[in-house]
Amino acid sequence: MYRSLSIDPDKCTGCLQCEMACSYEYEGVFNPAHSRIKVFTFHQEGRFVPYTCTQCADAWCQHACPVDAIRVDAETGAKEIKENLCVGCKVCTIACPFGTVNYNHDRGKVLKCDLCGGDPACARACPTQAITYVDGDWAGYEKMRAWAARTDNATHA
Amino acid sequence: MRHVIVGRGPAGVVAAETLRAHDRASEVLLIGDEPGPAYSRMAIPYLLARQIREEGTWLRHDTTHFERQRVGQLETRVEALNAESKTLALANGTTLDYDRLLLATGSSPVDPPIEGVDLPRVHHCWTLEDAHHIMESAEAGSRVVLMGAGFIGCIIMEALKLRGVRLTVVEAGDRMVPRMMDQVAGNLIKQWCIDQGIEVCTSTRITRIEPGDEGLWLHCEPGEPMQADLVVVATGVRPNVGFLQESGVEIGNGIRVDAHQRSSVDDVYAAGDVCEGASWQGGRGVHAIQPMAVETARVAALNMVGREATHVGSLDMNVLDTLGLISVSYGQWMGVEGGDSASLLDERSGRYVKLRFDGDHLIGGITLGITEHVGALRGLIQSRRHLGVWKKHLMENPTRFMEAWVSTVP
Amino acid sequence: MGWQKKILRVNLTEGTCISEPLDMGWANEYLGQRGLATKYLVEEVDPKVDPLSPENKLIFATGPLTGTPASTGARYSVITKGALTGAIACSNSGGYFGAELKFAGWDMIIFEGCAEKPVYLYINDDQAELLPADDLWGKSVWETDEILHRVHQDPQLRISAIGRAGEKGVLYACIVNDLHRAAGRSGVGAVMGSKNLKAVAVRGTKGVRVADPERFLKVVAEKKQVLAENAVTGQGLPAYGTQVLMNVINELGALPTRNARDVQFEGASRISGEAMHEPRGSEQKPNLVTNQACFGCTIACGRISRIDKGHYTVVNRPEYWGASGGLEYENAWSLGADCGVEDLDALTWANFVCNEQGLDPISFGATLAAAMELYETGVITDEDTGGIALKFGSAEALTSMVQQVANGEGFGRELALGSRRLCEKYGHPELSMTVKGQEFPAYDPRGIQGMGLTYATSNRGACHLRSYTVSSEVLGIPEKTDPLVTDGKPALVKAFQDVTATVDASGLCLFSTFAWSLEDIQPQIDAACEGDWSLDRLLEMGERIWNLERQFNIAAGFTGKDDRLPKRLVSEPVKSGPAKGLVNQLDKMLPEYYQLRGWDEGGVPREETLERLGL
Amino acid sequence: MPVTFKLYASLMVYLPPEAKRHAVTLEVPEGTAPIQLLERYGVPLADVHLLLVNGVFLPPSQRHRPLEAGDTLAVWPAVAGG
Repeated sequence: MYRSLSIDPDKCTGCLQCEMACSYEYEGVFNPAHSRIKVFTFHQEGRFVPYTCTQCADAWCQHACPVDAIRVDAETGAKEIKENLCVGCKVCTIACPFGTVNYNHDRGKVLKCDLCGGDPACARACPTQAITYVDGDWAGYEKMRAWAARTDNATHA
Repeated sequence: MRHVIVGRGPAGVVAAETLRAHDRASEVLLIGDEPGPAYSRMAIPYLLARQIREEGTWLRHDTTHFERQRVGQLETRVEALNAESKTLALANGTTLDYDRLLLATGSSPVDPPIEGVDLPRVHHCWTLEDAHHIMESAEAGSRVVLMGAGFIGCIIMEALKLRGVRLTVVEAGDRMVPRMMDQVAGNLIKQWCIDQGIEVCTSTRITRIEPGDEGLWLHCEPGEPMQADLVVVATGVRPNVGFLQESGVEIGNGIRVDAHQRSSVDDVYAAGDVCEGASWQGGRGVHAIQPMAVETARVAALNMVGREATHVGSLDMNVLDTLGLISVSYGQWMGVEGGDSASLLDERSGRYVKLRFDGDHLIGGITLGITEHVGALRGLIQSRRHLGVWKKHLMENPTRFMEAWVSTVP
Repeated sequence: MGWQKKILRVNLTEGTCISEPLDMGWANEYLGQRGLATKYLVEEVDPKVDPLSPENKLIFATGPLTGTPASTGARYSVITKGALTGAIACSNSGGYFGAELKFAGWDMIIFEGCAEKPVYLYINDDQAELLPADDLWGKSVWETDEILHRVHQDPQLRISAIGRAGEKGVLYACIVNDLHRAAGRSGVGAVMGSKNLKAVAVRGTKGVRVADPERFLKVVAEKKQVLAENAVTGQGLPAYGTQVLMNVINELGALPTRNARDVQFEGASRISGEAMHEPRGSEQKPNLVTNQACFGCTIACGRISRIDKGHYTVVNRPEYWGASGGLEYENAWSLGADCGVEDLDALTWANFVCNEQGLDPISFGATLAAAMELYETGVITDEDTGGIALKFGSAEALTSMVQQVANGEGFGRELALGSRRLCEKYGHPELSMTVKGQEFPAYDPRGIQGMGLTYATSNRGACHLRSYTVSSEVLGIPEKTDPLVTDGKPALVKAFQDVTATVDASGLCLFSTFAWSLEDIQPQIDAACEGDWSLDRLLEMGERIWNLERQFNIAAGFTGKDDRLPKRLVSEPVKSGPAKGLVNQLDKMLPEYYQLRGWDEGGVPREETLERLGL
Repeated sequence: MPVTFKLYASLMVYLPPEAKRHAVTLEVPEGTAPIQLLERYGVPLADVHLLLVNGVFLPPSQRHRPLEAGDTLAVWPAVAGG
């Protein structure tokens, strides 16, 4: 079983350390605009929800990619963008129903969470354990998988 | 058991892989009529723009991929299907038996019914071969006329522009990408293209192309004739079903399939651009788009190996990058009767968002200049999420769709 | 690096937005934010100008650590000549706006002149433009925030704006960013309003770089750990926020109550941080919904509160039912104890309105407290107040007056002048609890002697955030001193003042210093910024900033005579608590303080002092 | 002798049930010291940071000093504000 990111919004304070860590990991600059994890603020409810790719088993983004630029990392199970192959067509950005694959104008490529090769920077940077990297049998992850399945076009038996 | 797949586009390749993943034993054979490795038409514009080389268009980059998957490949054309005998007549004169057959033959460009479309230097932009022709003629400074500002026309446009050509786009419809964008968005894209130095003529038809001393002459209605060194025709496509004339397979606008991607004939399935299946919003249609091609292929393949899978209808979705202005459309962006609509327009910065609702469901939308988290629109539409209080929030500010999505995640 | 090395100069009169390089010579002397922007202001603005005239400038400034993962690196400051005080104003705010400005590629924005018609500044990375704000004028901060998000179709836009208070020239109007973080004091919002500048909306996608990323990340991780392991920053502040002080300061007999007539408030526990956790009202839910961090902050002391739906302030007003920025200690004190009001939800609502309309709750509450004393002593009457009984303890008076001030109506127009002008107008200047025209905050200097010197010498008028000696005198950070004695306080105040100036200049939050000393901060600055930023250099820089601010004020016409406390604090002994019988002994501290500062008897920096500091 | 015992913030959980808000009035033997009250109610000494007797700070070294009748002992964990 792969390990996965576990997110507990109740513990999030909205500090965005995760976004800085992610963007630094990705491009060597502190730049939340290019973070692959995003914290959404529900101001009226006083709620902060970090959100990123669930690395779904049957990945829409991967299937939709016309040039084979999204690959599964054998060790982490992460769906990774191969930047040398990505042509920037953005089909994956509309195919992913979670809205977690985004286009980076500066690079002309898409970006998504790749679990940092098995040591996610966001989880390391999170001061409140709202984001942790846990064994894959974490129930919440399965819940998100189930959620993913519900949005599926093709319901498998 | 022998699975035969006709067509080596994304649908054919994904189907072959899905078959193999769920059936280690059977023979899987992939037939295509173009030379070289399986490639993606979606990538051709990037080849034209010199952003990638030909390998960059390949659907699978590992040259031993199909071998390792034990997927056989055959380069030939299928001339006819005999469903009774479960055989295919091939262009090389032989026949091929199948146990289960997937038709993923895609579509081909349609020529407008005008004089001169068969002249040299008038090309489609559909195959790698077409791309090579275009690359030969479309050099810096050359005059290029692009016929058709639909989705395909528009994705080629940037590539041509990047090659430094003097580009004129002629579209018969009253706006750019009329099947994907409403009037507001289509006009914004048009203005954007004009600002980028492209001449755009909408509501204009090319009536005749004739050779001249210095290139081609294109006669327009309305307007003066224009001169071109190269004409690229992108006026639409239609499913490749010609070889099925006598087969008994029911054809509508494409091969008619049920929710399991089965055609009207036993053991014959269809997927991708060639099939006419259920639409997400009800009714039927041909959904010639990349994400639906691979999803229908997966469903078809699963059923072919005896795993029941259902395709609950194709949701239209498109993303287009016209010289840096990115537009997205989903589902029923044109709306339904009695449904609410919310939109925001900022002409100055080229931003636009429009959401369409049916009750408190999102059923479609358009964004222009907004790329962050657009996939969530698909999530909201496809999960038929009850928006509850978020309906009101989205009516007030439709850009908040990602929040609407995240807020309803458990 | 750390800096973006770029300034946006916005001339509101001309309607121009021009990029210019940051003066790195000055950056090396003043680091950033409070220090560097003060240098620009001093160089560019005649200290004698009318704060509300086009000749005054308004600077939004970040520090080199703003927008980096250095914990608490969220801060930006607004520097100008204060509308309330006429002294140098530097109001510091957290939230997300400062970091976003940095991500867009700017260290600071200098606004000059005055727009003919209302405008707002829209910044999208390099692109900066002034856009018409006619439709926004008259709108609250919250409405403005909502409209600009919609107009620019960008949920990620960060907005800093004035509300109606700033437009109407309330002299303690503030500038509010991210809905409820504020550059609060000295009337910086009134200056913004006088320039017809409604808002600044920023979106930045360029990011921030530091000089030595590897060293920086290592030291930042270490120092975050220090904050996490410290009981105050790791546990106390996230759980109770600054509001935990309400009971402490009350118990200590240093909680100014009813315009500082008393120093203990019988209702303190009902408006305390602990009370915010208790279920109450018709919903039986606590006032506190959650804590919130500012950008990059691993402490997360911010309060997010909700008003009980059955409370009189919000019945039939669902627009106030959602969660929003809750009470901090200062606000709970000013709106609560100082006005004698102990209705937690009424205070929360008044606080919401202060955020919504851009009012400094400290000055508003303290001004109302002064008015209440004027009312109770019969100096002002129902005729003046439009029939509203301004009695100490009246929640209704509080909640109706906050609206009147924000809307520029009725007696609110008088309260909008601030406590000093109000009391002078009614012939009782001694009832104004102000220094240099600014209302003092939530520590009575008779019970905490060092705070008397802090208030008296603060360059922006009475303020706790210029040398928070409460840390030492009450909380024992870094070490405990006796709050009731004056011995050692001048040195303590000077040391706190200088360190605070350095912390402010860096872009970090002062609250980090509950766990960090300058020794913890120095390596973070040193790794982020080019050059060698030694501890000595940083300390000297703090002193340089302090003296530069002092020089501005002297040039503006302030003298040592303005370093004084309200008469009540130095002449009326307190009636209860440990400090019973005491007054603040400012006169015992001030001469020693001047001497330690290298200033003459009149409080003017001596030549040799200025020379030593390179001024 | 009567003394008032107050616990605040995270220490409130150690107050006896009869306490109102933060405070309880207790009858204790003469000579009772703050440290004994803290121990009696199980307040973890490591968490005791700010200890005021009648509003006056009591340094850790003096926690053994007996209280007097009518004294108020107020105790906080490490806190700060601003």
